[in-house]
Amino acid sequence: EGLITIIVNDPANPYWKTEGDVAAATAESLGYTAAVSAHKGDTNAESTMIDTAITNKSVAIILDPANADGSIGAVQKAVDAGIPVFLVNAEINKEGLAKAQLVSNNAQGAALGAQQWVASVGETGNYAELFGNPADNNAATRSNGYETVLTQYPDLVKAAKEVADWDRTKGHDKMQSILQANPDIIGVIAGNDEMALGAIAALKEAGKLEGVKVGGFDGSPDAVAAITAGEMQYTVLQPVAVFSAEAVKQADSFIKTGATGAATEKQLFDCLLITKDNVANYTGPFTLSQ
Amino acid sequence: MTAQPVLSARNIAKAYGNIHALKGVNFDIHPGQVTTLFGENGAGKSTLMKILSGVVKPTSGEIVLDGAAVTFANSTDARNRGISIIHQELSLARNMNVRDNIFMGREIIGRSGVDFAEEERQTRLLMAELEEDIDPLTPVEELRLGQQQIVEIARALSVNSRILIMDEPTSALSATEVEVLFKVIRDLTARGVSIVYISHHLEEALQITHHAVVLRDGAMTAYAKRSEIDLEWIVRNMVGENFDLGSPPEGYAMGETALSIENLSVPDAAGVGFSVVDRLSLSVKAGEIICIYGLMGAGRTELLECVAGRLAPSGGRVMLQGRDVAGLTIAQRIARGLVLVPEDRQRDGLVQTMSVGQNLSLASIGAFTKGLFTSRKAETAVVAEAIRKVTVKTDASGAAPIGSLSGGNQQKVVIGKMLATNPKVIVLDEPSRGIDIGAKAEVFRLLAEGAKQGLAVIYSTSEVGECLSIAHRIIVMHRGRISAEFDHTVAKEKIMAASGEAVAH
Amino acid sequence: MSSTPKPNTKQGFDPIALLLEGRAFFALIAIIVVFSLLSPNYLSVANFLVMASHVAIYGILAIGMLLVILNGGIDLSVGSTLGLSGCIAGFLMHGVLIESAGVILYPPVWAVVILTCTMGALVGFVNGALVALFKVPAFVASLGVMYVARGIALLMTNGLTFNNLSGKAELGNQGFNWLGFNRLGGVPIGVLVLATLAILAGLTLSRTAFGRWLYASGGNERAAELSGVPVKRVQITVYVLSGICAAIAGLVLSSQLTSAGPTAGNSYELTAIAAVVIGGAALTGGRGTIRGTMLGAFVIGFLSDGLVIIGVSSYWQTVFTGAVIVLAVLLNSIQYKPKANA
Amino acid sequence: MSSTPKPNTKQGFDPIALLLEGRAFFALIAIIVVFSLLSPNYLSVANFLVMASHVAIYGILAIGMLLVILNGGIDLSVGSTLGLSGCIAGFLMHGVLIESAGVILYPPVWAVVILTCTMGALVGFVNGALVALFKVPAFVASLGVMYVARGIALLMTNGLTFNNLSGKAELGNQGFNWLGFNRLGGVPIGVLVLATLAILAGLTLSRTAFGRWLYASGGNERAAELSGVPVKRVQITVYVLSGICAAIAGLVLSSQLTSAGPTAGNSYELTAIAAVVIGGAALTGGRGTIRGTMLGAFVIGFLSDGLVIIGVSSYWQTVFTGAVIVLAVLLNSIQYKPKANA
Ligand SMILES: Nc1ncnc2c1ncn2[C@@H]1O[C@H](COP(=O)(O)OP(=O)(O)OP(=O)(O)O)[C@@H](O)[C@H]1O
Ligand SMILES: Nc1ncnc2c1ncn2[C@@H]1O[C@H](COP(=O)(O)OP(=O)(O)OP(=O)(O)O)[C@@H](O)[C@H]1O
Ligand SMILES: O[C@@H]1[C@H](O)[C@H](O)CO[C@H]1O
Ligand SMILES: [Mg+2]
Ligand SMILES: [Mg+2]
Repeated sequence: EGLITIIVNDPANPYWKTEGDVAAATAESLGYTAAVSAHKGDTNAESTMIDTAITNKSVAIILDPANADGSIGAVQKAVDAGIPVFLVNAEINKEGLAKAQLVSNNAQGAALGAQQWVASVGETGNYAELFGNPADNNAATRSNGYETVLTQYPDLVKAAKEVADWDRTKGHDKMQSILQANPDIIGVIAGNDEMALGAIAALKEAGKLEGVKVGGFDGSPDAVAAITAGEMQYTVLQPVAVFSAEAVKQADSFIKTGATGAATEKQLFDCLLITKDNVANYTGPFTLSQ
Repeated sequence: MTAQPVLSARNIAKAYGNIHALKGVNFDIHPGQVTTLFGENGAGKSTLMKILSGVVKPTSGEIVLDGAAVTFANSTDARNRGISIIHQELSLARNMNVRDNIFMGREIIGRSGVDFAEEERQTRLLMAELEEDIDPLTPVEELRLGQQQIVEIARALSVNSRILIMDEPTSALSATEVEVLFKVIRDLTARGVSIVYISHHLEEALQITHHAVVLRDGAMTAYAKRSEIDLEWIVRNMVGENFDLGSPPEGYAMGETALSIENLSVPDAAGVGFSVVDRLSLSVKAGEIICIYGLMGAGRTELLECVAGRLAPSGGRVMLQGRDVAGLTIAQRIARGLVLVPEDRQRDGLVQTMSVGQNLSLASIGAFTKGLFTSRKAETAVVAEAIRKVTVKTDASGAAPIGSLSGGNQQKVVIGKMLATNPKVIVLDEPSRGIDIGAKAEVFRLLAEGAKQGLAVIYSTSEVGECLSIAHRIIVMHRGRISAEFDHTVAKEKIMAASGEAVAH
Repeated sequence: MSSTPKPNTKQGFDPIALLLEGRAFFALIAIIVVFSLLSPNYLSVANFLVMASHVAIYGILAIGMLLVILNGGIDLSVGSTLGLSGCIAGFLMHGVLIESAGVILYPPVWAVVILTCTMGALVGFVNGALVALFKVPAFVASLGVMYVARGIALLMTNGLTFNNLSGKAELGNQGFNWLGFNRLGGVPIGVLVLATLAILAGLTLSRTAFGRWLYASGGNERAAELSGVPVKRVQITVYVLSGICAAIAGLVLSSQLTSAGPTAGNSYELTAIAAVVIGGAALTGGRGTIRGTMLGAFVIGFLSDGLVIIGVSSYWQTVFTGAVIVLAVLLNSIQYKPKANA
Repeated sequence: MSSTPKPNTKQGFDPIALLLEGRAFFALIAIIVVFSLLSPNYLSVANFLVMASHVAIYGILAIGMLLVILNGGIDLSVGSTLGLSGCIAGFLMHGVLIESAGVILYPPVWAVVILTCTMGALVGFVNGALVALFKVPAFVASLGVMYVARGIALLMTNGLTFNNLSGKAELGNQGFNWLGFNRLGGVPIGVLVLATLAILAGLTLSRTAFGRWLYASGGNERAAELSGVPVKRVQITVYVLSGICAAIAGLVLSSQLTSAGPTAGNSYELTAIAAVVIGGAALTGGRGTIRGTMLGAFVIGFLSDGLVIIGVSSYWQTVFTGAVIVLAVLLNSIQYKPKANA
């Protein structure tokens, strides 16, 4: 049927790893061959991989863009070469280029998470936020979502906000410094699970995990394990397995019919909350059966 | 006297590629006595000593220790059998202190690691023996050259060997330091230690030695007991009786003063406080050849490097054709016709990564640059001309790597490079260093020819024989000053006397 | 006697030497053959041009790096300078607010290019001054500058990416994308820029006094100085040129991507150094050619693109890159051994 | 006459020399004072311990790096080796399947530590052999090894992170987290490991023959060789030690995080080099101390944590790091200038 090129960010994060795996599996089940590559956030590497996809005469490209602004050129190039591009997970700041942009409903997910966070942590006290990579729109969207909910509680004070680039080691180190500056915090709200897990390691080490509640975002297997262990309060599951598969299906539909079958380019997939109560329903990476 | 030699070389030969440094030498070290090895630069003295001390392996031949043939795996092996050596080139780690250098590679290990206290104690004893006031904890880089040489000597003494080889141990020592060393040597021989001594200070060496051996061009040319010989015998055997290094060119009129050095002083690089060149004045006319003779440490290198613009003077001035060159860069001095052929051709003369031709043309790129680009044709012409002029033994294109040439030919390349700039004054620091006698003669012929064309020439040398060749005038330098001036008819002995510590004040 | 002419066979052509000289070339041929067999899409003019346009970025950096390495130095700051210059260009394309006049100035593209290159030259000058005048080891000087330049890029963009570098006709600053997007006679502009720079640098090295000075002072600084070579000036100049090359690479990259981010070029200095080394240059200075460096850059680029095309995981790419570097220098050390002893 | 004792004041205490010697120390004091004024939370034992546990990672790498740099080399592979050793440890903790026997073997923690360090030593040995035996320049050898080690880590984990390194009582492999998590007398184990290694390395450098040999061969390799120092063996050993230090850092880091990812330690080699250089070591070899290196590591760590605590953006951290490196070596070059001319 042809080659579908799948370009993800960095498979060193299980989230992106699942994204690539699911997309590849779906493509293969639909009769395509699939090639997965990773740009690791470097827009130049991403552009190189788009060129390679063109060289390889791909019939479609599934791309997790490296940079909301910086990836526009790469997408444009593929479009100019006549290859339909389907964006997953992150957006670019331009519409009309990609055939579809399938992302989690980050605003909804953030609101969901923040509400659960207040339920776990309480309505009074200082807290800290770990912010993702600023080049990824999701970081700001989630942060704004948290803000909208948490500012409704005037006694919750955001004592610190640190950029930790979606990264566990950075989450750990930043958390340790935050704890020094703000020994009195009662909760941490993180933009993704990796940063949350880093923060948990730091809190454990400081012997403060009892008093400081942590919430994450993604629904990664590690986070689910932490919830089971009682170390993390909740995580917001991004339906990455769902929209990665959906992106490939829309690509297939577009190749065969000329239409994705979806009403709009931007498609938001609602997130689900995972807490201690429903953790048993977590049946596979980023999959919650209901 | 007839006792069996403790260590002998039997038919030792050593070749470095095409260079035959030693050509089947037999050499005996006599027990409890001093054997001195005489020979010109490049005669093979150091090579022979490196072989006897396990640093270098001979190409062929045999080493006999106490009557039995031996091979040394390395210098440590030789040291363990009682042979140690003071190397000609300082081999100290400048980043470490005196104590650590003395015990380098054979640290004294105590209960909690290196026993520094014991090492320090022994170092103090050694320094006391050598009557040198050096603290064992002083970093070597803070010592002046002579003191560094003392450290080398102390290191060799500390081994308590039966055989001690000293390759030019006094080259940077003062007269008093030499006296002390000689006293130590006498003590050692009294205790039965056998010594091999190498020095270019012939008279000095005659004071201490029991046996004299002369090496020339990698072969032993003479042997005698001290009682049977004198200075003249050594010089004759070293230089060869009838080898002619040329005579001062004549039959033309000398021109105006080309270079005049007026009251020039150069500070000591280490900042120890004295002037290495001390208010020295000298001038040379177009067509004139001047030789500067002196022992190591006399300050010749500093004088010449200061003239060329590498070192800054602390006083006085240098006038080139009546114009002060102060503030001019090396490049500007070259452009005005003042060039230097440095002492150490490997370190300062050649670019080892470039071909013969590129080395020859390096200082005169302007001559074959047309507009923005160099002209291949013009460069080839410049290179071919230079190769012809200084008779470098290589193909005319100059494409061969510089490393493929013999030492003498490399030296001719360095000289040819500077001559290619059409200089008015050429200053050469020991141009004959490390080149064989044939090449020496060619170098001097070249300089004499240049002088006939109006070139002013100043060269320095450490070998008396070379003073009495093409130079019109001979200047003897001692401690940064001119201690004597002669014309070319002077006797070798007088030159040597003027350079020696004995007459200095 | 020792002046007897020696049988010097070193002049003759030694097949092994030739093989070693050309090892980057053979590596490139091998890469092309292997990948052409493995993928039907590899061996085509179109793909070669695309791959060449990827090589352009590393290749331009490698040209500057070669100059520095020939001089016996190293420039770790080129990746950061690339990122910074992209940001400067982006900043200028988006208009400069002149507070006092209350107007926004949109410099035309040629001015943006010149200003960006000037900035690159400035960064290079800082490196050069630290190395030549203050005697800071090149590794450390350029390491420090690497951090500072990256930090400045992040600060000036606040971590964000400049988008829409295409300019507007009404502002008179169009044409930026031309560098990265257009083609002349079918060849991407980036490749043409690389070719032009390579030819210029090649001519400079082989045909100008400056080139000769560079080789000389890299081979033996003291000897060069005594031969009248202005060694300090040469040293500063190579770093300035390296900075300019990095700025040009930044311009090409950001116009290829039509955006400029502050983290662009992260760790590209290592790729550039690898290209130079694979191309046969010695890190001790004095040895190396533009031809070799270009081959080195193409070896790296064609290898990594090939691996992507045949669908090998990016992990293997990392392993291969390292193995190629080690292998190349191993051959290198075999090659130079006899000369070093001579 | 020339043996007249010269007015040698260098033995006496020169305040400027002292100032320069201690510049890393003064920088550290300045950093502590400034941040203590800016934030009430900086100056506390608890914070110092936390910062020290961050420093531990870089500091352990820097100890190995110092040994290599003292020897006149450089080791760019330590960051990758750190990442690889974390993965090896993670792999071992998760049990090794013995195909033939059909059992999964869970090595106890001490075995994991030893095996991981052995692997680090092996990587170091490859570096050392390339440098000492094959005469590959250290920069290139360790650059190649850096890529290969990173690639292997990615391949063996398939890019994923090993979690749950705590082991299980029933498997007899508990205790891994102890390294990173526990405290002895209130001090994090990582800091104690750092202190132990620093003391060991300091004693080795100052009290053992090996230490003397290292300084000697870094200062003048030829002289050391002539004096019977086994220079090649020393050279290989320093790279092996550097590899072991990287492995230990990898163990500490992964037990701090209770997870091990293949990309851990990316570019940490630069931080380690920076620490060594700020601590006053010369990249040319032969000069440098453990004390200085530790100060350098603390300067970097306390600075960057301080910036986080007072809430300065991470971008400024990048700028500051670069500026501190350049400043430190500038002072360095002032310090060594008179000696270099001597
Ligand atoms: N490592 C080497 N490689 C090549 N040639 C060498 C090497 N060492 C010495 N030679 C050559 O061997 C010859 C003898 O050198 P050697 O150092 O033994 O002379 P020497 O008598 O000690 O001279 P000097 O009085 O200048 O110290 C010289 O031609 C020299 O250039
Ligand atoms: N008056 C002095 N007192 C003490 N040391 C001196 C004195 N003069 C010179 N020296 C030492 O000798 C060194 C100068 O040696 P230099 O190499 O310049 O002399 P040279 O005449 O060129 O000898 P050569 O070229 O044969 O080595 C100085 O660095 C210093 O250590
Ligand atoms: O949305 C994704 C996930 O949160 C991931 O953890 C990091 O990158 C973001 O783009
Ligand atoms: Mg000698
Ligand atoms: Mg001299």
